[in-house]
Amino acid sequence: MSAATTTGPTRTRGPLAELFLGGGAARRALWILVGLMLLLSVVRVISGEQALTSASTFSTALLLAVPIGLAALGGLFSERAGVVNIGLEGMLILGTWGAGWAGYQWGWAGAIVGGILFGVAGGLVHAIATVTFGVDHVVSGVAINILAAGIVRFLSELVYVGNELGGGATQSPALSSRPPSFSLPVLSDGPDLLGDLADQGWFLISDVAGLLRGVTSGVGVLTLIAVLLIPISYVVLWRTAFGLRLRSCGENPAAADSLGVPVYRMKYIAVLISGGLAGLGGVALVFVANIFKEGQTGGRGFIGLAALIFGNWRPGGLAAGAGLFGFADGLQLRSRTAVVALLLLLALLLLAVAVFQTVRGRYLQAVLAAAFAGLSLVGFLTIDELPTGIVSFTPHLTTLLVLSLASQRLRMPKADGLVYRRGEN
Amino acid sequence: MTVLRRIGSALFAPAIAVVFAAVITTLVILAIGENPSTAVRVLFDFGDTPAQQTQAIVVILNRAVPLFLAGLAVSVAFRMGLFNIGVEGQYRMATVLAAGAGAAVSLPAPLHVVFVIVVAMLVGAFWAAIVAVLKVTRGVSEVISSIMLNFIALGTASWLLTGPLRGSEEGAAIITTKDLPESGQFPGLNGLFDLVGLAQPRGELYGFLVVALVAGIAISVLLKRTRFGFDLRATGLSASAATASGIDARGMVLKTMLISGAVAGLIGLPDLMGNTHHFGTEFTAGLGFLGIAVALLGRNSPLGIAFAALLFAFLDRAAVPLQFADIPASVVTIIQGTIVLAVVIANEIARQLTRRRAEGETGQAASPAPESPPTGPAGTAGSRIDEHQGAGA
Amino acid sequence: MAEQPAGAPADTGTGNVPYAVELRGITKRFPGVVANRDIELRVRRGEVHAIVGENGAGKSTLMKTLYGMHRPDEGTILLDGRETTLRSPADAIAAGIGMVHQHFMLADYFTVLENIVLGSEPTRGGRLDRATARRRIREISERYALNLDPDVLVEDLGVGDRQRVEIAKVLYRGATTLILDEPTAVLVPQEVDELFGNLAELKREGLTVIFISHKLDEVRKVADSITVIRRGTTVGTADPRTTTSRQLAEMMVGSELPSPQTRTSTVRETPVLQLRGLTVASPGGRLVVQDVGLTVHEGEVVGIAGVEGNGQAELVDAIMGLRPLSGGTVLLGDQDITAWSTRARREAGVGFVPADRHRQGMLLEAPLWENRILGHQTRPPAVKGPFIDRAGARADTARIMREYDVRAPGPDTLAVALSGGNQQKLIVGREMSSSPRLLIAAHPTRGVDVGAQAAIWELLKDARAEGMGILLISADLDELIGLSDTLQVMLRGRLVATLDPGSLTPEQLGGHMTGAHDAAGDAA
Amino acid sequence: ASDEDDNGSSASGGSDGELKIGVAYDTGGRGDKSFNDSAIAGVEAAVDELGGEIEELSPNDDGSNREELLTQLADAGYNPVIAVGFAYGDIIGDIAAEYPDTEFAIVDTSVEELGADNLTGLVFAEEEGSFLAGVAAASKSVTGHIGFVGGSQSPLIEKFEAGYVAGAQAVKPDIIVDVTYLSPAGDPSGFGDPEGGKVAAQGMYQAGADIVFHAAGGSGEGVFEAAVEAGQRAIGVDSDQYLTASPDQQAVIMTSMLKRVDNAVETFVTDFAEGDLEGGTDILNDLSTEGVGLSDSGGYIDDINDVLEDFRQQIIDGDIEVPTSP
Ligand SMILES: Nc1ncnc2c1ncn2[C@@H]1O[C@H](COP(=O)(O)OP(=O)(O)OP(=O)(O)O)[C@@H](O)[C@H]1O
Ligand SMILES: Nc1ncnc2c1ncn2[C@@H]1O[C@H](COP(=O)(O)OP(=O)(O)OP(=O)(O)O)[C@@H](O)[C@H]1O
Ligand SMILES: [Mg+2]
Ligand SMILES: [Mg+2]
Repeated sequence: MSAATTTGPTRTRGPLAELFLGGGAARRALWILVGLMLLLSVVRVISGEQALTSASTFSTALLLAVPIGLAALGGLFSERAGVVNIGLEGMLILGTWGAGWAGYQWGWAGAIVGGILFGVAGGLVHAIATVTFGVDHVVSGVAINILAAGIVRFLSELVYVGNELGGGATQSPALSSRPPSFSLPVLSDGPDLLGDLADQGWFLISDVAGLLRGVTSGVGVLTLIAVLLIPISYVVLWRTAFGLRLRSCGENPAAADSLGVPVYRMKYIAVLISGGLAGLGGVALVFVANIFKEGQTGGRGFIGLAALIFGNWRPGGLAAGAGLFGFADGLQLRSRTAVVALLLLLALLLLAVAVFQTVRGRYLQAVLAAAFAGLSLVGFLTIDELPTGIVSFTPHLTTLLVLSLASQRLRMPKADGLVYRRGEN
Repeated sequence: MTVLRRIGSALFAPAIAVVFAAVITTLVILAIGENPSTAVRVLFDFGDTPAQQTQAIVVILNRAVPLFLAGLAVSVAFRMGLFNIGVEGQYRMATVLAAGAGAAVSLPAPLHVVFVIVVAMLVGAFWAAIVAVLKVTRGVSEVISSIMLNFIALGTASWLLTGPLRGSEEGAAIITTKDLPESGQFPGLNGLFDLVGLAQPRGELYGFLVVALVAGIAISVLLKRTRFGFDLRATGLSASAATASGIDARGMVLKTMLISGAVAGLIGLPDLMGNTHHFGTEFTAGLGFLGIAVALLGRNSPLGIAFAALLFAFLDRAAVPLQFADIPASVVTIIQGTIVLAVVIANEIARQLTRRRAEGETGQAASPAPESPPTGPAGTAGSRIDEHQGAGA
Repeated sequence: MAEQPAGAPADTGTGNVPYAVELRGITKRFPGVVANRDIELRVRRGEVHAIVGENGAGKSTLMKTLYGMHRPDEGTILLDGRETTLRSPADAIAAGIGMVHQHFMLADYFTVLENIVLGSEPTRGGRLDRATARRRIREISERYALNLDPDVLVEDLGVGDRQRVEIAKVLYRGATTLILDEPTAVLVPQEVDELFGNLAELKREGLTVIFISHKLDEVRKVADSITVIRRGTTVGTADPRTTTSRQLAEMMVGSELPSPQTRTSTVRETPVLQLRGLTVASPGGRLVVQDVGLTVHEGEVVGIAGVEGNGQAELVDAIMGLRPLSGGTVLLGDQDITAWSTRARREAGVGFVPADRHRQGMLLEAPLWENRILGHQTRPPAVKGPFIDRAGARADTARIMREYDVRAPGPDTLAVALSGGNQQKLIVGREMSSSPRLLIAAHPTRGVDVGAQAAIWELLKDARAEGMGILLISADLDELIGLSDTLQVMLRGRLVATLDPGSLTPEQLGGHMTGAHDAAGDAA
Repeated sequence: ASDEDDNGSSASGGSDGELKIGVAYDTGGRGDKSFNDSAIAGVEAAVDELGGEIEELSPNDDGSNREELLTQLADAGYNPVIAVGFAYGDIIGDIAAEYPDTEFAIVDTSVEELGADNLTGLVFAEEEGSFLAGVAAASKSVTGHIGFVGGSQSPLIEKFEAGYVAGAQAVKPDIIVDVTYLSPAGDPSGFGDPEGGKVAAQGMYQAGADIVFHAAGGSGEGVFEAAVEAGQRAIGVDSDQYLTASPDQQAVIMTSMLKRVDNAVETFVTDFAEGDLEGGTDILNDLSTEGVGLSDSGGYIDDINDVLEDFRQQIIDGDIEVPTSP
């Protein structure tokens, strides 16, 4: 096999690397997924922790990933247009309130609209502050987070206290109708072929079946929307003229302005979309419990921001970030013993890193990785169950570990976070 | 003339902000059918008896001290373009370990106090250093790592509290560490009230106020007057120019985070050493996040942060009396959020007005000195949370 | 054309054809500065019209007015004789005006195609029609010999290519009037020739070109008419065929056209800088500097010629300690400084004038006196012990402003408010003030007007005479040939030729730089 | 305070004077649908009976001004002052000492050791009620597999768990009980995280559990949702959650473990008004006082009433010692 076909503008790879790394992002993502499933299967078989790859784990991962992913998508739009959005948490909070308020009156469809509108309102404040007044993006975002908490409590006191349908200062009445959910016929419903397969405990096959069943059965309408929004966002941002203009505002607004792109208007639109998506994330949270409950966002807006950066400001990447977080979070809530099995996974990963670094001649890194691999292995072998305090941060630690192990080639939009004032640059 | 004008334009922005926040708050209070003037009265009504009045001052100051420290910690990192959302976790880890360590040793009073402070600063610095090391060696964005480390700190502190550092007996509703012995407690400042002839308040004014002042002055001098501070600010203004000038950007990330974390380590100490004497499940949380708002409101300058912290504390104090007046306490949160927004918007408006006026003057005179707008580098330094992803690699 | 604008005098161009562009009495004020005062400009259709003037004269400001980027405070704009109000660049584009900015207006992470079509994208069914865009860009590229690949990232392009992308952007929008703000500042002669070829092509097609340059020879070569601006106002027009560069310069600044000729050799025996086998790899692993060996002696100027992107920037970074080496050693005097930090190198007497002053040379948001400290944080007069000496730094900034003719209100002015030339003078002044043994000067006069250029050249010569070793990287071949004692040519990361500047024309040098002379073997 | 030495304010708190009751809530304040609401319901019931006025105050989000709430209520002449929630436990001793003329009560915290005779602890035997919940769950479980979802892993919630597990095992010694806490001690987020509650309960149902008991405050909403989706049952906590639930949820809320904060508070206020208050002691609300118990709305547990009654009696009689920690 001759490596004559040059792939990247900068690097040439060997044939093996080409097989794994070539062919664009989609193929790479597929390989990573396959590798991960393989690893998970191995760990499951060794540790006997069926929860690691069960259908329910994956469906939980999806459920937990949705609000985070939506918040991150919201961040994507605004940051691609150059507006840093620390206010995602606040917009998420507004979204939950809007969903609860509209939902108890007009049902689930109303909740979706209400949540989006409230999120958009948050976005509007952010846009006015950052775009029109040129306020520092972080300041505005932080202020919105504070404001949102206050407004939501205030509104609840105003609307729900003494409401005969229920609700109170910290929660809304229940939604008046439940959102529908879907399953793939035959495969994950009725005969449930995938489910049967998943229960067999076969190496890899059952694990993959678990994954597939997990993400195809009992999927809520909002989960469906969220999953669809990932490719839609990609198409909108990268394949349309609108997206190109929007992104140009985040890369070089002066250039965009000089070509007649209405920079301020684009930024406004982007931040409003951002608020709407974050608000939708709030709706997802409300759908889970069927009511609005104060504090229900639990910092997921920040996690969404982290997922956005994790995903290198790209829809696929942020989905992966949200998914990873959701998976670890689900596992943590479901099975404390399965968390211990993650130590084995970590040991294997670190071992791979050690081998890789040895090959590359970086012995210090190799030794370090090997040492930590050993530690993880010892941990796996000796620990039965971790205390709640430690288990509780499994998803956060996992995210951090993945980030520190993966090589970072993050590239934020070049003018992200910079206040653009016409004629001043 | 120019001095007057400068003062005028310096006060202009806060004035707009106050008006703006007042308008919003008035609307909010009207919306619930209460009288806004009541709210104003309550805000400034410190009580009937002299003791109540001094107590209100104590409450404000005691609240302002940790807020100030939190703002200071955040601002140091901001000054070099690092967004340290991790102050929350840093102070939590610092406080639990300082409480544990402080209760475990016995030392003579001043040494014991110093010991607790040093432990807290070291732990805070260590927790922040994780962020810095990950950024410098692995290129992990400090925003993500500090968010994650906040949660990790929460879990770890909980584990420490329920496990190795548990001091309260089994079954007690609140789990705490052991109490700091007398020698490890920070004496209050109530003597001051006698000195200036004010009534003794009910509570105790945190002696830690002094430490906070010292920290504020130290940071201020460090940033404005020293080479190190110059390097730090230069890195914040332009990482590439700083590197070319010989500043070791990676080293600066580490050093700045160490300082930021060390200051963050102090946040929990006023409460720990002056009031509760132990860390527990009910220990005040969330100061790290408030610190971000305070730092931004104070425009990352120690003096500004002091004012911002006092403002926040002043509003917080009103939360109780407002409820007596049947105005919900959430109004306070709304005022705080609105003020942060209003102040920054007002700053921008003031900036633009100053500019326009300068332009007007240029019409007649050929080349007057262009008066730089009030947003100095201090104001904009915080805005740069970008561009540093690659700084390490 | 149809109607004469009200009050228009009868002197509208030759044969009553209205001017393509006419600016009347344009005044533009910025806070504290009147950038343009009562400017007049008349450009005929189908001509190449040059605008010259010293730094900060107001050229860019005037062109931005014409491109709708800001509104003039006074005055009118006439296009083809019709009074026009330009509210935004979009209006200007619609009126057939395109502008290539002094600083490239390109999004680095976008492809060439995306940069070009932005704002007037072809779409099909709501989606960006890349195929059509690609086809049209190829067409333009071929027609005007721009040689562009639509699908590469702009980030990966050299300056020459970027410039052509900018031109393609304008042409893609069907502009009939092109504004080029200092297009040649960053190009080598071959590229300049290509550009002028392109301009000739445009002219033949009936397009009007307005172009700004500080290189007066160039201006005379390519322009059909010239407008000279001084301190924000028009001082006159000139005919390039009958006006000499000297006369032009005198119109601009009232000084003589400087010459970069070095008079006598001052090269001494002792080497100040020796590079041995210097090799630098890019983060991607590609060798961008390969096995470079080089010596700079005291009192010697070693010039490095090369088309941009051939490793000069990396070489400079490596010498300054800003980039890790993958091989080789750097000696300063007889000390091995390979493992030293940038700061240690600066303290040991290395001065540095970076190529990109905005990125590496200044803190734009900081006052001038703080910029004086930058890079000299450990030395007086900026510091006392661990503390900053504000008074000392201010006083010394005032000195530099005086001695180097930095035009700014005072040491407390923010650096961003200075024009590029003045920023550059401040940087040079700062680096000189610590009397370094070795000065790394990358494009020290880029974008600097003739007066300031002369001043900087004089400074470099004086410093050289006093024994400073200078490593000069420049794209200005006259400057390289005139100042250098030895010339090295850099191509694809290697030093491929050592030339004697005494007997070299810019054309020959250009040949070496592009590799045309590689085989000839006239390397010493 | 019947035999209060000085008669200043206790007289005003006596039967003739106007009652001024101060309530300091736990974070969340009024309208939390949980024990803040329960407490105020008790106060209001007492006021309906006796007349008087109520002042309610909520702490700020981080709870840093709790001290202020109590002292300002006392300063403003409110008496008695009721602190809702154990979070006040750290400070209330000092404040009671500082205001000897004001009668204080604190919910969920024992005050025996504080030695302030103007302070009453309103404590509950949550483990006993939870024991019955465990009995009910084990008796009704078909799969022999049940679950418990706790909010934050505090000693208080662990009491629920301990009683529940003991009760279940008393019926079926080999029963499987899944236990999950949503957040560790010191992190109150587990009480306001319905998503977490749902995920945790879902996991239990999918693993074969058919009844899940929650002591997770607002997160319980998620537990009920999980039960609705799985078609299984759940047990509520604190109040009779059947009464406030939506119809779908009513179908799955088998019973609720009642913790009658309202009764305890009402009794306290009435005792105070009538001068029957002892002070300085805890008032234990357990099965015998009906301070804890099981609700029977919906009639789902009517069939096992005998079993429940049997265990209740054994506990009251002291035949069964219910553990308070797991
Ligand atoms: N946006 C602005 N705000 C304030 N001052 C400005 C602005 N733009 C230009 N100026 C000032 O106007 C004057 C003219 O600047 P301009 O850029 O037009 O000069 P120039 O002739 O293009 O100079 P150069 O040859 O250096 O490019 C300078 O003093 C500059 O500082
Ligand atoms: N906010 C501002 N305040 C004051 N002056 C400004 C401001 N923004 C830009 N300028 C000045 O406006 C002029 C226009 O910028 P331009 O793009 O022509 O850069 P330049 O600095 O002249 O170019 P070069 O660095 O290549 O010589 C510059 O002189 C710049 O210093
Ligand atoms: Mg210019
Ligand atoms: Mg210039």
